[in-house]
Amino acid sequence: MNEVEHLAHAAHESSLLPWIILLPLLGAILNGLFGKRYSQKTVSLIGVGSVVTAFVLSTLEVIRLAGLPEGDYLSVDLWRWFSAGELNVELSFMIDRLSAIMLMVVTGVGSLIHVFSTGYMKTDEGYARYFAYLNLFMFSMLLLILGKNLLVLFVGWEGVGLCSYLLIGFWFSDMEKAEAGQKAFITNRVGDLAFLIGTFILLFYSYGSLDFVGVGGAGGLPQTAAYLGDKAPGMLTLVCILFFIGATGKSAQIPLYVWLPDAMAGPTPVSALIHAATMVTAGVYMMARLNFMFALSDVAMTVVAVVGALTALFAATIGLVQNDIKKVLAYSTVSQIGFMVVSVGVGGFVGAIFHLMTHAFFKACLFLGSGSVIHALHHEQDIRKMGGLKAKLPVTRWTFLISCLAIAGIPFFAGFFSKDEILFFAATAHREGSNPMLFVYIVSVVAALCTAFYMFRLYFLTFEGKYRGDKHTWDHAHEEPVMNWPLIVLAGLATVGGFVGLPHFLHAHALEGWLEPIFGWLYEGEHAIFHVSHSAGLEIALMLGSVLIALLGIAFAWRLYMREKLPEAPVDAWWHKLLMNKYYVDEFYDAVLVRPLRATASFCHRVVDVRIIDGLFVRGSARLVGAVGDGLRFFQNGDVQAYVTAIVVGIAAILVVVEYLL
Amino acid sequence: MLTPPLLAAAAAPAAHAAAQQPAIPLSWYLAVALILFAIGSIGVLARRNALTVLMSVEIMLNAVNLVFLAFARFQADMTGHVITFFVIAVAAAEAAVGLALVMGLFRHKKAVNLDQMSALRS
Amino acid sequence: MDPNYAPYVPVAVVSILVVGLAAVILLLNRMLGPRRPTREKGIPYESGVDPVSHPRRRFSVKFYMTAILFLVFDLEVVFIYPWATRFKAWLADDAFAPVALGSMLFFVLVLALGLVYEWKRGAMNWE
Amino acid sequence: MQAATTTSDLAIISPLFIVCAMGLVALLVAVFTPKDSFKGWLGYVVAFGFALALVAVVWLWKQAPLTLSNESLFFALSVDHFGLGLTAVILIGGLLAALTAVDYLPSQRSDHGEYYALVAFAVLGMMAMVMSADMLTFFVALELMSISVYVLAGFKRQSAFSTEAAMKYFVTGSFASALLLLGIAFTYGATGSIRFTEIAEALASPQASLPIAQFGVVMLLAAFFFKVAAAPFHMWTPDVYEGAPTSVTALMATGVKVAAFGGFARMFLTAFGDARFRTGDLPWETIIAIVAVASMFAGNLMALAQKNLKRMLAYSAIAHTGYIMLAMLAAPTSGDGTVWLGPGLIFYLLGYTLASIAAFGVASVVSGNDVEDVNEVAYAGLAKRSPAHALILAVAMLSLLGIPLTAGFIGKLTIFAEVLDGSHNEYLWIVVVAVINSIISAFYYLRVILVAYMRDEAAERPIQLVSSRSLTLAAGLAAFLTLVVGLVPSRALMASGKAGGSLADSKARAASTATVNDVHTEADAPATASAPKATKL
Repeated sequence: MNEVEHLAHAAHESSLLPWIILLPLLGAILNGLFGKRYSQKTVSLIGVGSVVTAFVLSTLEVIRLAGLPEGDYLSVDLWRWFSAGELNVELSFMIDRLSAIMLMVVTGVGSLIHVFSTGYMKTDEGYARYFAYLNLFMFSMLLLILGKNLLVLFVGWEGVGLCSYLLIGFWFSDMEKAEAGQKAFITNRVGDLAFLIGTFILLFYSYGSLDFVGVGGAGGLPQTAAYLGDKAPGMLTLVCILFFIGATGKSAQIPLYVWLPDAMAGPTPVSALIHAATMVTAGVYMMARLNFMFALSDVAMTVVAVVGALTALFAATIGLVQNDIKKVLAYSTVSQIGFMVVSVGVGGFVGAIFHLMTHAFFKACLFLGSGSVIHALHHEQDIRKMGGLKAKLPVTRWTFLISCLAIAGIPFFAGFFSKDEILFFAATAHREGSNPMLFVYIVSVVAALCTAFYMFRLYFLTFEGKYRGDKHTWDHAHEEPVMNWPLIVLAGLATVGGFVGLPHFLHAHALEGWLEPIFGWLYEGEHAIFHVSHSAGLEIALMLGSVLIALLGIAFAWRLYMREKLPEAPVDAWWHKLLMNKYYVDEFYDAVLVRPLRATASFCHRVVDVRIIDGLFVRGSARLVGAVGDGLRFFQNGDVQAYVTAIVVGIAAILVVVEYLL
Repeated sequence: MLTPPLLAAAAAPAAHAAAQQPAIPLSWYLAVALILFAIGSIGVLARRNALTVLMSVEIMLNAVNLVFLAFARFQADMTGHVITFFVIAVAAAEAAVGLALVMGLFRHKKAVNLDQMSALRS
Repeated sequence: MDPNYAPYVPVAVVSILVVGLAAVILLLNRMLGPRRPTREKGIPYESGVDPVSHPRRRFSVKFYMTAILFLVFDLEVVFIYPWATRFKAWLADDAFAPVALGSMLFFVLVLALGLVYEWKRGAMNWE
Repeated sequence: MQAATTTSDLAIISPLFIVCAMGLVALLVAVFTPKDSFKGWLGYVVAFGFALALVAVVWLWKQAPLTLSNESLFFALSVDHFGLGLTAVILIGGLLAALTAVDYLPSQRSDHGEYYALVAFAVLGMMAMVMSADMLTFFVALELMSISVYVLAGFKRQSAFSTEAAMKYFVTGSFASALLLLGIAFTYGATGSIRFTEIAEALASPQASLPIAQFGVVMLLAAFFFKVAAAPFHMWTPDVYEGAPTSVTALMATGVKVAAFGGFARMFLTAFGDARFRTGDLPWETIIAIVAVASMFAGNLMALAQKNLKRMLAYSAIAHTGYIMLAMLAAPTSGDGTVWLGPGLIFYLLGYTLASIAAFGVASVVSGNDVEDVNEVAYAGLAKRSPAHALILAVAMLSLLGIPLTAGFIGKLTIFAEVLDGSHNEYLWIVVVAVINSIISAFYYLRVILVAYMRDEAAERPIQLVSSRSLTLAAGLAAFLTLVVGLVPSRALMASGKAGGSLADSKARAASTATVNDVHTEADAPATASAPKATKL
């Protein structure tokens, strides 16, 4: 039964690994505690330097990893963190072929965004604090992706959440206005709750460790998952769903996506780093990490796929009508992560990671581009007041265009390959004895159409046509050289990044080969779970179809927005209202969740505590006792005596329980 | 060999104790003690004057002393008596601190009523 | 007579004697003594303090202080007295005698330190 | 067993002795130094005394369990790993709490030397509480602690709040003492003994009067629930924590709580630990389960609404009481009725002590000069004014919340795992409730961090910070240790496990020494503190 040898690989000690993680922490501590005393130059040197060094070290380690026998991984066990009974949890990290990709993306994109930030935040008084938070985020994110077991991953999971709140609220000087942070906070707590409960269940069934890889095929989570799949499939499904709920919180999926668009309140580089490239994809990474568990639960996978597809469509339709440049990108992010989740749900883990990577490139580029625009226009974010910016911001314009082409899925840009991989899996992947989820495929295709449309709507309205804002701003609009370089690098990656995953019929899918030791068993060999079509014709047909879809969307946007007079928004149409108001989800949550919660809290305080406990039980019973003791003096008890009365009532309750109820 | 000096004859056999049961049954002592304890509790719960509350606590402690003595007597065991001494001493210390606190309260409020202390609340 | 009550006969005799003697002395005083009553002589306690006044009248905090100190120090006798009754028996045990004496000395030492503290703090001064 | 070994007895009780002597010294020094001179150095002296006692505890730990040759002491004190371990936690808490007072008290215009004497006496009482082997020792120790803390709570005499807090604590506390005594009296009546081990034996015999014992146990429970601040016996907590001087609150949140839990666990597991009583005739385990849930909800829900940091921490303390009580549900029992504790309880108390000291330390720093109210304004934007203090506060909040890499996380995890394991899933629901509650608690803990890091104090009333090296040192050390214990918890966990496990030996020890002629060795009692085995389904 519990044979998981197909997931077992050898470990190699890595001495550089701890430094990759510690450097950003060091930077955060230095800038956080002493940043006020440093010059801006020193702060930048520490902040950027620590991350760039981590990137260089990561590159060295990944090169080393590539030289190892296929499937082996680098790891370091710092020390035994704690042990409870037979459960041993080590403070340990690993770079395997999956985390290597994340590591390169996070440190690489992270470095670029740090560089970009030195320009973007130049005039901000909280410069050192900003870099301290950003470095702390990098540290947490590295914990998350390099953690060798679920608990270390959870440390990072909580850490990135905390940094995210700190950075969302970076510019808010008082809590009342920082509602965005609060919202992110509350929705993420829901996700974390599910994550924690899932962890506890796994803890309970664990074979002495919560490692993602077992030693010699035994122990670790793979064996737990195998055991659960064998003996308690219901429990396995429950655990998967709980972890998926955790992922919906962090990765902004239905129903917990509402925080992400509001999180755009933070500085734009933060949006690029945290809310586009890295943190929000943590949920997808976590599910890929736990592929050996998710793959075993048919029900959970179906839920994942359907939720992902619905999110992709839902967010894309909202993106159609948004007028805030960052809001459009935010909904686009939600939608794109929906694609990745679809991919996980249909068994295309490689596709999910592939899209995660390409998305990190082009979406970071888009966000940084929007940051460049916002910076140039003195914090104007309404695309109705932009236009014609290609004249003022040439670098931004070209990089933005490239990224738009990539996200829309125009051939040979990065997004084309990764999105097609996902759609191909959605259309053909299936388990033994069941059919591909065509519903998911169709919904995804519609979402892709919307994506192409709204991205080019955004591009046309921002960079083409005539400028529609005030003259003064236009005259001062310019690009910061230091901010251009990251854009160019990211745009380059968005252009060529897709070639690591050429279509299957070419048999040159480098990424799939790279990840073969981790995901390969799902498709081939005796443990195989998913079956994918190998028909080259079908693949080409699907590909042509999605290119057509993308072109259709772009053409539609061209028709509507590439002209002198912009179309009047059909503000009275019911669908427009619905979309403008984001399907009234916020209002729905407000009515169904937030207000009742708040009401319950205040009810507890005012009614339950003050009236019922204090008034009825405490005072009331005090009066009763008082009436017995001294019939005349009903109304004489102060607060202390109410407390004592509570004690007496408590004893009475215990006696009743002991005597009559047990 | 290991008989503690103060707590000598601690574990007397129950049968031995039963032979010399006094005329008044144990339950009567306990009833009186519990009534006293209840009177004390009601005093703490219902009386407004801090000094009265203090006295009520003393009544409660003495009620417990009665319980100890009753049990000690009926089990022919010294432990209960010894405890009573300790309780008396502790009660004195408590009363001393209590009186000092009442004086402190009086300094601030010019009164010694408990219902005047409600500045601290949620 | 119930033999159970035999031991209490001397107690009864003493009680009767005490009450009787007190009554006789009072009676003699009443009959023999000269009587020239004044107001001052009529009050129960003659040391210049008016015993009858408003019950809510404040009196000095010093009274509390003295009462508290008396209470605390007076009560220590509940530990010293039982110890004293047993001490002679313990003296016989060579090994235990130092412990018995030592613990009581420590107890008294702590009390004495308390007294020093109290004295130095001025709790003994009436003014 | 000869009295000739008196010296070694003195060595065994040396931690108690050192602390007592330190208290007396502080008392005398206080009265012989000029009235208006700085008394803070006494804080260092007392802290040094605590450190010395800590050294003695560590020294004794290696030889434990120790047997006192003097019979009175033998029956009164158990100097085993449990007692020594908790004593160490108490001493750490007391040491750091004493350091927080050094500069805080002058800032509150309450710099009197007696403070440190009272702290020493309170700590002495706490230490005796966790080592006590019979009800009488326990009662006297508890009163020594309580009476000292009543006075400490009202130490800021010119403050109406402080006096009110002391008075409230006194009234409720003395009521609870009376309940405790009543409980002791009835237990004594039912069993004819006040020694924990003998009570257990007597209860097992058929002559025991269970209804009387039951009444006694309920009263004891009520008294302990009061001392550990469990709902609905908790209502004094917020008022007293808020009104008392912050350095005293720090002591109350740490030492008092540790001592109360230590005494609670030892008394109930040793005297009433038999499985027959825990869920059967004296169903204290079930009561604890209910009260734990009530405490978690009462504490966490009320904490949400608090603006005052001290008051919020008071409610959070109530919630933590709920978590800690779970550890007692999980006490493993072997076949012959021997009961012991896993590492959860003691480890959690250690983590909680450290985090509380850090939190209250920062609360002292921001409570300015003679300011009563530690509301949000006081620590808003602390990260800009004093990054070190903000960091300490953040670490404390994260640990209280139970974020990984802090001691609080390991503590929660250990307790939850123990409960699942010890109850064979029967209490799964309670763990779910506890996890939900710790999620609720995130709202108010992280809010503190957000306020300290995100709010701009420029527009607010700037509050002068108490500049104090000792205060920062104590809070910083506590925060640092929180992280250390969170990162490298294995030694502390092992020691906690050893301490909890030593409860199992008390029965064997009593049986082998009390009746010399009738030595029956308890071979099957778990001699070492083996942690519970992970359940495999």
